[in-house]
Amino acid sequence: MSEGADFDAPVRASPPPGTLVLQLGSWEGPLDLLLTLARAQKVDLAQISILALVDQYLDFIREAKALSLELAADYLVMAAWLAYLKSLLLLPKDPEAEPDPAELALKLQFQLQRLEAMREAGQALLARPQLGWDMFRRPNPEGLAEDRRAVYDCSYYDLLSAYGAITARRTRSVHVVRRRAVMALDEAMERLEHLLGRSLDWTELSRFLPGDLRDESYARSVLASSFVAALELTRQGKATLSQGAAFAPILLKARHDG
Amino acid sequence: MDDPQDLALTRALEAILFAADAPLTLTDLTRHVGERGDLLPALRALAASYAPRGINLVERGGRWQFQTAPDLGHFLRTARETVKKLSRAGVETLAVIAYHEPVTRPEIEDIRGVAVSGGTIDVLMAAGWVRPAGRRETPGRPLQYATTPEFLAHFNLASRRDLPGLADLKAAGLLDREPPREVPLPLGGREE
Amino acid sequence: MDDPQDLALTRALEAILFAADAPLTLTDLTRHVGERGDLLPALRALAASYAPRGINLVERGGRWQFQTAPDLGHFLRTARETVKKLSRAGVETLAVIAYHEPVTRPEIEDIRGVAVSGGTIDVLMAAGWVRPAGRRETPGRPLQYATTPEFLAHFNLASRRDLPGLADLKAAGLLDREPPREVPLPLGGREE
Repeated sequence: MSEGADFDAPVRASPPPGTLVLQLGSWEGPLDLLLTLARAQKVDLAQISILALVDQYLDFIREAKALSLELAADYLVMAAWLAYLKSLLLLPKDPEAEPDPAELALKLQFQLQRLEAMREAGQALLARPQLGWDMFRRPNPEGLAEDRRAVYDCSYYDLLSAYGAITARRTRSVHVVRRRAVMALDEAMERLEHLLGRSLDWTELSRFLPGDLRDESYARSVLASSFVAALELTRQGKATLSQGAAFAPILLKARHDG
Repeated sequence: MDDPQDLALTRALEAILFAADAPLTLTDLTRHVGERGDLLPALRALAASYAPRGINLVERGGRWQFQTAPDLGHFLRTARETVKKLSRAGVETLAVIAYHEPVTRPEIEDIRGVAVSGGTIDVLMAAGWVRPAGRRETPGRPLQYATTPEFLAHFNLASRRDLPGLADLKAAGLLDREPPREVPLPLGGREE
Repeated sequence: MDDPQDLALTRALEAILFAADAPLTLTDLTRHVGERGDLLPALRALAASYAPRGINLVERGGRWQFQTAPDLGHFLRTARETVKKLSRAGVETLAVIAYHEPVTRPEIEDIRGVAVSGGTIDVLMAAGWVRPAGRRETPGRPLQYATTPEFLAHFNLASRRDLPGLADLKAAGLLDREPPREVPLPLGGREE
């Protein structure tokens, strides 16, 4: 490509009749241009003369005007490659040549055929009936509903054991009271008053307690309740309390006023 | 429909009605197919030819439309069932309702010793096992709950009398079970 | 369709396909009608019974759908219906993907002899006709592209086998990646 000066030349006002309109922008790349040139040979691509095609392409690039550089790069690379291919093809046949020029030419021919096939396929697709133009679907189908229904899993055993658990929870609280048995204050007062009625002398409080207190926590409860009962009876004026010293035995006797 | 002329008109009407986004009047249809005389006989013949199918052509208030046959609605829904385990609170509440129905929510809370969230009863109602059963004629007129026939069916019970009594539960060892993992909150506490 | 059993199934399939808002696979249909053995014969019989009508039942890429007959489009197009025109590059790229799928972008560029702008494939994907179809297990693991069932549905193709001229192109070796080696080259033979 030595005609660099031509790139700055003004665009031809009108092309001479019978020539291609030379505007690179109207091709989808060099292969497209090559294919267009090949179609101009008006023969089956399988029969095409690669040498003639190379010459046409190189002529075209030489003639091309208004070549913007970024657009031109691909075309120039192709031109260089074609010039190289042409030189290989014109040299005397060398069986050792690598790459084999015949194979390169074959590949170019294949590419052209394949591109043309895809072009025609695209047109054949567009010629088919199309949805939204030829065929229509229902515009507002009701759609198929999918109910996401939760199914709850609960076995009969789950149900009964739950009720068992609730019942057990409620009855357990009664057990608790029984196990931690206490002598209630009323009971202690009733008992103490009853026993005191017969004893007119000072008597140790501990002697009023039941004799067989094996359960230690119950014994403590009895002692505490009886002590409080003794205080209460004294307050009510039904008994008199006495203690010689701190931690000495507590003495108790009935009081009979009037 | 043997006459090619008729067939062409019928096919056009079919396609127009199928692709329409609303039911069409005779005027609408005429605008689409052009002036072709009375469309009514063609529409009636078309409707008759669709009558045994799963799609029907029907006229409603002078407007024509295709719709699915009314007896096939159940095919248009699929139930994707997801199995959920009833929560412990749910099972217990269900058990209390079953044993004590009709029972009010405060009573359920009293028996369970735990506050019952509204969601728990909602779930039992959604499952179809519990229903509201009138109001108790006491101050505040609280709503009562009871079980449903589906409840009996689900647990394969002929009637509520088939529920084992406390003695049966005890005999079956169901009263001696370990305390539940969920520690009951004092009344007034909140469930999960 | 004389067997009442068959008729019931056929009617159900009709209603389901009519109401569906997207083409349905055999799996979708089975979910709605329940397990009834092979649905394909029933669908084929149904499609045959609709073939002469203005509504057709068609299979497109393994999905079944009702649509209007392709020759009736002129009754249905409204003035505001404008088809988005695909660019020349778009049409060509679509053809390359359809006939060569799965195909990588460098392969598309090699076939078209020009760099494919990102926008071209985007437009095809936005139209729902092209989808990424995994990576090629070669160095660089390039992404591959393929067409979708919607592409087949749009161009009224039952399957890729119905692509126009596919068999001929295949036989001519034009869908291969490399030129057929055994073809004799008419090198420069026709120079004037």
